[in-house]
Amino acid sequence: MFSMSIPLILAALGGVYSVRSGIMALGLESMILTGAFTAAVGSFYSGSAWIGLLCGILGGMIFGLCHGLLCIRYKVNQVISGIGLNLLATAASTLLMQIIWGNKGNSEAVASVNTKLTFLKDVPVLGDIFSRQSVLLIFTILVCIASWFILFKTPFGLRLRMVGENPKAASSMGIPVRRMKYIGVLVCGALAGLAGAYLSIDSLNMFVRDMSASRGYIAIAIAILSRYNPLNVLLCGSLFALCDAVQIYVQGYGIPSQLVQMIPYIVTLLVLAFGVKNIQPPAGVGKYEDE
Amino acid sequence: MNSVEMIDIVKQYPLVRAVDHVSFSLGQGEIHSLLGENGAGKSTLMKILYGMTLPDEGEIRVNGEPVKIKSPKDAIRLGIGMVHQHFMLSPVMSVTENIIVNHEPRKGWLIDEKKAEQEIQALIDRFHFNINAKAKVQELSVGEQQRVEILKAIYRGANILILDEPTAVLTPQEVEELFVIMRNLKKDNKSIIIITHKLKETLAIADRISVLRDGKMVESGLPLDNVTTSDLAKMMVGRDVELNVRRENTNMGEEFFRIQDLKLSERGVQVLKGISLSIRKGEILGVAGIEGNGQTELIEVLTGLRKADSGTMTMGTEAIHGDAHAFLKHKIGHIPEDRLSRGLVAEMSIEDNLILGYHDEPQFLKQGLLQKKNIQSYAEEAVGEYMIKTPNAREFVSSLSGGNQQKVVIARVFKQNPDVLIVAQPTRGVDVGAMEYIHHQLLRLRDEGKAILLISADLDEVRSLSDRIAVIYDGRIVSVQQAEDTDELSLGLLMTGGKEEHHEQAV
Amino acid sequence: GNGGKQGGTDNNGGAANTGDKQLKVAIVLSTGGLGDKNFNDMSYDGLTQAKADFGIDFQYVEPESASDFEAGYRQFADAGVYDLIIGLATDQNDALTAVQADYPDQKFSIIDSSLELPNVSAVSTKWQEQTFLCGVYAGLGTLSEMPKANADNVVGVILGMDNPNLRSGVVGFEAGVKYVNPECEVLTATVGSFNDSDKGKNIAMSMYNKGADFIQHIAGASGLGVFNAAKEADRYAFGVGGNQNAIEPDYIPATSIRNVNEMVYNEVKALVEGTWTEGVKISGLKEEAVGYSNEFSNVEVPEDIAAVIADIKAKIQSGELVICETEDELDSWVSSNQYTK
Amino acid sequence: MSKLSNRLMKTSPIVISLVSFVLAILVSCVIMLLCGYDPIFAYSVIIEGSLGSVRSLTNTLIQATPLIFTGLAFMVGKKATLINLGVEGQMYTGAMVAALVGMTPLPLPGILHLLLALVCGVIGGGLAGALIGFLKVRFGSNEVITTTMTNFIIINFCDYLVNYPLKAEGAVAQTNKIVDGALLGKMIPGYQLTWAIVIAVLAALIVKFVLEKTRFGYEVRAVGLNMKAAETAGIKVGGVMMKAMLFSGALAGLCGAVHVTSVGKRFISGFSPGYGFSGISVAALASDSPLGIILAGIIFGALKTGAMYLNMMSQIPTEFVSVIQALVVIFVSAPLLIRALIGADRKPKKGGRSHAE
Ligand SMILES: Nc1ncnc2c1ncn2[C@@H]1O[C@H](COP(=O)(O)OP(=O)(O)OP(=O)(O)O)[C@@H](O)[C@H]1O
Ligand SMILES: Nc1ncnc2c1ncn2[C@@H]1O[C@H](COP(=O)(O)OP(=O)(O)OP(=O)(O)O)[C@@H](O)[C@H]1O
Ligand SMILES: [Mg+2]
Ligand SMILES: [Mg+2]
Repeated sequence: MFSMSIPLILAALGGVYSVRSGIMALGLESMILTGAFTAAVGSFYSGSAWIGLLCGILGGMIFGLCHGLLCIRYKVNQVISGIGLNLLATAASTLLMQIIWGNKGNSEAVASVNTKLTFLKDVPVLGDIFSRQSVLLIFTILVCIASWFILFKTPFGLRLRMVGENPKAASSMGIPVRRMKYIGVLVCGALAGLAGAYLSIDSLNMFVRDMSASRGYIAIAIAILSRYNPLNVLLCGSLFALCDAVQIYVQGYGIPSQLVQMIPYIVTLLVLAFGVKNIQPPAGVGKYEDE
Repeated sequence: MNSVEMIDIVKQYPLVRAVDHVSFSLGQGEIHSLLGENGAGKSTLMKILYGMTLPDEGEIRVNGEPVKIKSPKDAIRLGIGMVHQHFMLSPVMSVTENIIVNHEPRKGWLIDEKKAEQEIQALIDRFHFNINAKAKVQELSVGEQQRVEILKAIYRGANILILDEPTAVLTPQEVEELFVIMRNLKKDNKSIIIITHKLKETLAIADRISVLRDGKMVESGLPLDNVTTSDLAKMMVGRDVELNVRRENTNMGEEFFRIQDLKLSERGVQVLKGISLSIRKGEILGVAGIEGNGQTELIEVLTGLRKADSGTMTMGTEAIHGDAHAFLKHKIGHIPEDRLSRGLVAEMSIEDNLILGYHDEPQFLKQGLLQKKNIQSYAEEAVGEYMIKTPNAREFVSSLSGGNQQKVVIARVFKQNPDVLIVAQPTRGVDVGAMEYIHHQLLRLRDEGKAILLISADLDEVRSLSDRIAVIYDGRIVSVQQAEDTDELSLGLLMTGGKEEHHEQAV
Repeated sequence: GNGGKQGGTDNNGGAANTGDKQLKVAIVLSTGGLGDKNFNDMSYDGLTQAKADFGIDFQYVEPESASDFEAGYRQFADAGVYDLIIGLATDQNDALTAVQADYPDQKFSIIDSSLELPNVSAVSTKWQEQTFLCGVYAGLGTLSEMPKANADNVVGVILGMDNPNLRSGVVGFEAGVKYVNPECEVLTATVGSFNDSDKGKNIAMSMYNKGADFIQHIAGASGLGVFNAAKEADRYAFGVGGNQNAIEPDYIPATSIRNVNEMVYNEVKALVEGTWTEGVKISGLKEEAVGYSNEFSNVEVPEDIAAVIADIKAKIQSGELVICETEDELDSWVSSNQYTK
Repeated sequence: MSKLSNRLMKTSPIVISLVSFVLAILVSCVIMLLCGYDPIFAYSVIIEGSLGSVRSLTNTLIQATPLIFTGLAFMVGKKATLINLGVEGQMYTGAMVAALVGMTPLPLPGILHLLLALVCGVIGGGLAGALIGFLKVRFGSNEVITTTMTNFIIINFCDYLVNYPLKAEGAVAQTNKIVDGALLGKMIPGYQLTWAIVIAVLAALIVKFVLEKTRFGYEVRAVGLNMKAAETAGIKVGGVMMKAMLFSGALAGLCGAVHVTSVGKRFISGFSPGYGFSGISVAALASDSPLGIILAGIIFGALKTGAMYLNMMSQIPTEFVSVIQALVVIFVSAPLLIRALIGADRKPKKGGRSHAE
């Protein structure tokens, strides 16, 4: 369950940075997939999973940058840009996989990070659960907490939020709006790329076509559901993963799997309808400073 | 030495040359008033100085040095601060956050929140602004938001301050307070540019004036000796303007629009505490008051945008209820207080905006289909009739200047010949020429026997147009008097809750 | 394996060679396309082999979804140059039926279907026979002394998507398990995707945590996550389709093989030799078209288990044992069929 | 100078679309060359395969049909500020409902049976869309989440239906066949093309008419561009949004219904390769113009058909065509990028009014 939440939380957190800076994050899927792919490529050529991880982050950032360039510099509709990049990432990763590994389905096995929190083994109760988790779990939790401080307690965070809320106002206060937005999408790309890298070279040891499997869209939902608050992301991401775990658990009791698989989505929908209502994105999403 | 010199500035927008070879200079320690009709290019010129818009040609010097101002950041570094005509605030953030952003007091890596709040509160207290530094901006009235805007510039310690229509939403007392601040700043050798359409204010505060007309500078740096408001108006518009439109009312009819004991609560706080008013046919009832005393809510209730908790509204003998659409169908016209957020769809054409809300009138709509031809000719007519300055009626409203945008709203409502008019801030940010026009139109409608409720923060406007004046304070009507019986001072006092409520008289 | 696809259709060269009577074959692949290391890749390999052996020329199309099957068939049939058009799987039955009506003289072969049409050769396979022997292996292995087995009497099956075809694979596996070990608990779960390896891994991990020590995946690329989980949990997982044992030879004791490549190859061979006929042909364990393979695996099969597997295989091939096909029949089948030497 | 730039700004949408299309193709040529394939050969194959014969032309139109519908569906939602990512799910609903009605033997003449199936599909899709609108209006639920979630729910549920209660005999997860009379007729005997494409074109015309000429269209625009002003003008914002979602969902439902009564002949599990999402690209290429959507749908349909032919004729992976599609979408939506690339960007940019939509 914890491991299932890692990529979702990381990507959703990326989404938070992006949306807080005023850029919708529908391209998350592409950043995750590219991150997964470049991580596998990096790991394949270098033989080092850590370099792979770095490549994954960079890969995500490249797509983040593309999204940024399109939305910020060329004022592309953010939904379209995101969807276009998702298309591109799927096609390009498959294509490159064919070129590099001569196979469109999955890559060769590459070095995998696969380091667990084994040092927690001796902690009573929790140790049993956590020692089997990836180190990225700790990282994910820390990043969420740190992000909360960054967004709500530091000058940088205040500026980023102001850019997302009202780019004209931010610009009139001398904030370099575009630069802040680029930072927003780059951080988003980095986190989503890391989420992808987790999928390909931590959880697994290869890239599989389309291995992001719609996580980008679910991450967006989690980001929204969290009201773009990193601590809530931690909560909602875990909640979603928990539902998924329950879903897996409930399977095999005679209920058709298709019905059981609806559980996490129905829960999300119910939470949305009756739990957290009227979630407003930052007012400046999709707006520019110079209009 | 001049603190600012702008030389031969040109700014071309796709369809208009907003600034046409303009030169402008601002002296050290002076208050310089920039005048001009709506759309003359005042805001554009100032945005160029503040780096929000890049000029196509021209040179800027600050303190004698040629400078390139490519962004507000450059401007801020040069000590230039600007208070914008359209607010530049984030409603969901606190007053403090809005003010300190990009200038935050720090404690290590983090913002020193305590210090920030203290500093801002001190600033607020110093200028008697009476706002809570911790409040979210969306909880503030428009007037209060204006004050936040001013604080933003002052907090940054600007030496050169640009104020683009800062007084449009302030009460006379508040304006006076602002002027005190400005004079103090001037004493500190700061230089100030102020844009205002209120000529009296110009005379009261400015040392020199410059006048823009159609993007060209027609008067540059004229000292204000022996100049009257009519002179100023003439310079701006290029003809004589009748500034005091007050005309005697000869045609007052029976009581027509009546509201009784309206109450409304918002998040547990009562914002309307039993409001009763009545308006006769052919009467303008002015409602004076400082923003935030229930005007906005009163307007919303009177136009069907919101349901009152209790109370009744009647037109003649007929009770009115329902939503905004029902109210419009009852021929209750509405001129919203904020044209950009409530009045207009900026990204639609002037044509489309002119029928907004009336688009289901048989004239424009038959069997669910829009009658393009009728709409077009109707729009052409309105553009001509209301002198809306635009190349054609298919342009987006967003390309119009503030004043012309307001004219679109006015034209839309007035042309539909409503029986009752709820008019809020009809001339906010509108130049004297247009103001004269709008005032004439209001009086014309009154003389035609309409019942008009005029809600305005501009006391002069309220006093010159209204037959009777009600004062709203803290969700109550604290006084209703014949306009002739009022004077500015006592109204001002009533508006700030200063006087006992001995004038109260339910009508 | 595959990977040697570059030698496949050599378009530019191929055009030059068509002077003599080179046979031309076309194939409409299944959704998911090449790179699935399974159905599609194996068919491709079969054709590549046929090309090498008989000098035929072949072309393929990868439909994106079921909606594209018919267009694929028509494109080939319309060209009129193909001696045989091959299709894959029952979900192409509709499309083939529609197209066949318009091209009555065109020869078609469809693999893994029992479609009866004129001029159509259908090669039908039995899912339940494909996974049965791995089921037997798991049923015996879970209580055995094999190094990665545990004392719990639990095994599992993981599906990519829940559909009738794959379910009969589950039935085969479960029947195999219970045939030799009626008390054994068989966990089943569905990933919901053929590409979600992370979820596949998580599901497998949760099964291993519940005590399973052998898991059969029928989950496409999601199955790669299952292998990874086996390695991490130090348990076993069976491959499916093409021989997957080499992926994790220490953790994959065997694969539930289906020799799609041979079926395709045999159709072409029949065409070349002039023995191609219409009608339904059954391809099961008896024909060695599906079944069990531990080639390339490093896991040593305990001798007693190997013997039982061989014995059961013989029983099926002789027709003595007939495996049930659907979930509904499973319980009664198990109660009436128990393995005895 | 300024006049020139004005003209460029004004004439741009079509020119820009064309230029960006060409550019996307050029860029993918470069990529192909880098990967060692022959782009000229590839494009000639794609063109031949999509437009070169009656067969390929009809295939192109078949592929274009669902894209036109979903493009329209997405665009209608967008006009009312709603990002309807749920087109896919709404299409599934329409397809399932239509298949159910279509496969049930009814004492009706075929054409009426067909009509009934289509109408039920439209209603099904419309209701699925209206549900999103309802959640938005009633609970303020962000439609990006609700559509994403309902997609998963609907698709899973349909999958359940075809795997269990509605499963046809045999080993495939699909419903029974729609009765012959209730299938859309073929336009040309021997070809797969049915009257579906005509329905799609009609739908585009209707959408155009509704958006431009009717009260509903006007209100959608007002709500889409300034909700508060629309509210002030007495327009029932919630109602308009609901109606827009109903309309959008209905178009998606029609897409599904038309698909099962033409190409599909029944509801088959996984029949859609993501038509709903392709609609977003189609709407983008068409810059949200209904007639443009017809053209954009055909262009994407041609690319897809061409891709299949390319697949047949060569070693070049079909993913190239997906790359081209993605590049088209990106370039088309980035007129400023195109201007920068073709150097029409000398002067204006800052403050210039963004191109009319
Ligand atoms: N972003 C823009 N795009 C196109 N035209 C613009 C833009 N901003 C302003 N204009 C035009 O430039 C001219 C000058 O506008 P500006 O806002 O400077 O007028 P102003 O003098 O401030 O008027 P007001 O008193 O109404 O505020 C107007 O005709 C306006 O329509
Ligand atoms: N659409 C698909 N995409 C990817 N993998 C698939 C798909 N369908 C089946 N598989 C996988 O292919 C592997 C081999 O099964 P096979 O290809 O024989 O099943 P199938 O495609 O369902 O064929 P059939 O329907 O005729 O039984 C399995 O692991 C299965 O999970
Ligand atoms: Mg202005
Ligand atoms: Mg065991």
